[in-house]
Amino acid sequence: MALTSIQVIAFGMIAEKIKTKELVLEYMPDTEVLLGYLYQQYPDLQHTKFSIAINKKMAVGKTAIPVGAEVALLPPFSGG
Amino acid sequence: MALTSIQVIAFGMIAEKIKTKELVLEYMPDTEVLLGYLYQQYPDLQHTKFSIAINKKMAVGKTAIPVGAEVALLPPFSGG
Amino acid sequence: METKRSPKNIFVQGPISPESIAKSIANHSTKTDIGGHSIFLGQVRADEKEGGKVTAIEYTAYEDMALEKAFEIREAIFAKYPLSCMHIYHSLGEVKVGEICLFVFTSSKHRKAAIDACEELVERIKKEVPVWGKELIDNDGSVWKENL
Amino acid sequence: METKRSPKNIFVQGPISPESIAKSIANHSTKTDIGGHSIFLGQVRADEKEGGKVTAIEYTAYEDMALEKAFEIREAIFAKYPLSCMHIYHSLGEVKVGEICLFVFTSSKHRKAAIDACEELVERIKKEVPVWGKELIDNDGSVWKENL
Repeated sequence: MALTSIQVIAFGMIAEKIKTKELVLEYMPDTEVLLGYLYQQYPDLQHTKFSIAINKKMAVGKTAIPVGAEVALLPPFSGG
Repeated sequence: MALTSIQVIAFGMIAEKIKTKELVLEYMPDTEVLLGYLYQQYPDLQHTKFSIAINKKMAVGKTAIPVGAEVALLPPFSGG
Repeated sequence: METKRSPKNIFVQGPISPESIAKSIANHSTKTDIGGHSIFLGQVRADEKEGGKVTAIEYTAYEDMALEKAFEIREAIFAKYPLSCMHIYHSLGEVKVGEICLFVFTSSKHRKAAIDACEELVERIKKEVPVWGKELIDNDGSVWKENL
Repeated sequence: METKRSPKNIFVQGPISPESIAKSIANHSTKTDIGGHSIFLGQVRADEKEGGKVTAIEYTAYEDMALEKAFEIREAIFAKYPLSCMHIYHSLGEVKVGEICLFVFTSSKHRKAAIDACEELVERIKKEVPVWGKELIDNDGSVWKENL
């Protein structure tokens, strides 16, 4: 994976909606730019509740995406 | 057991202190008279916490003892 | 003749085995409206006492009254919480250190009822059911337990 | 190099068996400072859904993050309550109706800490650990669960 790309993994209902568990995208500086791209590319996600984790930590609001970060799209949890 | 007698059963520490699990006493009309007798007969009980149950119900304060009742002397519970 | 639901036995001679707990859990797999189980287990501790260490607890009970009281508590908890199942087991006789002496088990559709009911059951059993534990000490002495 | 305690695995493939729960309980008999165990078990319900009935739940997780999160919760609960032991097991893959998918187990000297810690653990696991359950319906459909 090039340092100028960004790896996005998706789970549960989000993986179903975007029809893949993994995306490799051009680098994006923060979660707002990423969301803009996702909503454009997968309009269905606009009506779907999900969170973004960066390097396994929940990102709240606009959050910078470090180069080489692992970005995850997480629908509401339903363990237990 | 004659109708004019009263059966008293004792448990745990109380049975140990009065050195028996069962007493048959002359009929007594209420728990105050019974306590008076017990404190007289077994002075050790004056310094021991216990409750009285009449026909398997806890007796609170001065309580009448029905003829033929089962009277029990119960030290503090310690199940579990 | 009076007809009424009669008290279930709650007493087990000696310790409660982990296998009997597993069996009790497995028995609920056919109850497919259950979403959560809450279990409390009392275990005998090797407490330090004056003169030695606890090696076992010897349990006795006013059995008739204990079963009536357990039944009364059971009915009250069933009335208060939407439970599917409730089970209470208490040891009588000797239970050694590290062994289980109390097994309280509640089940419900959603977790909250099972969890709250289990906690309340444990508190009420300890407070209201006439059972006594005598701690046996390794110097051959003994101490009567008292619940806090 | 950073040294730190590393996350323990909490995941079990398929259902959690009553036998493994019994084994886990039995393993604590040597810990003679324990006076109370609190256990929560999640069981898969045969809920009615549009179009049919739930027959199983298929669990997936963001495993690396889930283990980190479970570890973080574990450390926080250990810091908050005087516990002797804490165990968390969660199923991955298919768990059929009536089977156990979550096993949370806390132990302490006195009952209160074990009971309170167990309840808090269950709440935090459901809310914070990235696990997803897909309810499989008997008409071959499916519904993503959402924790309340």
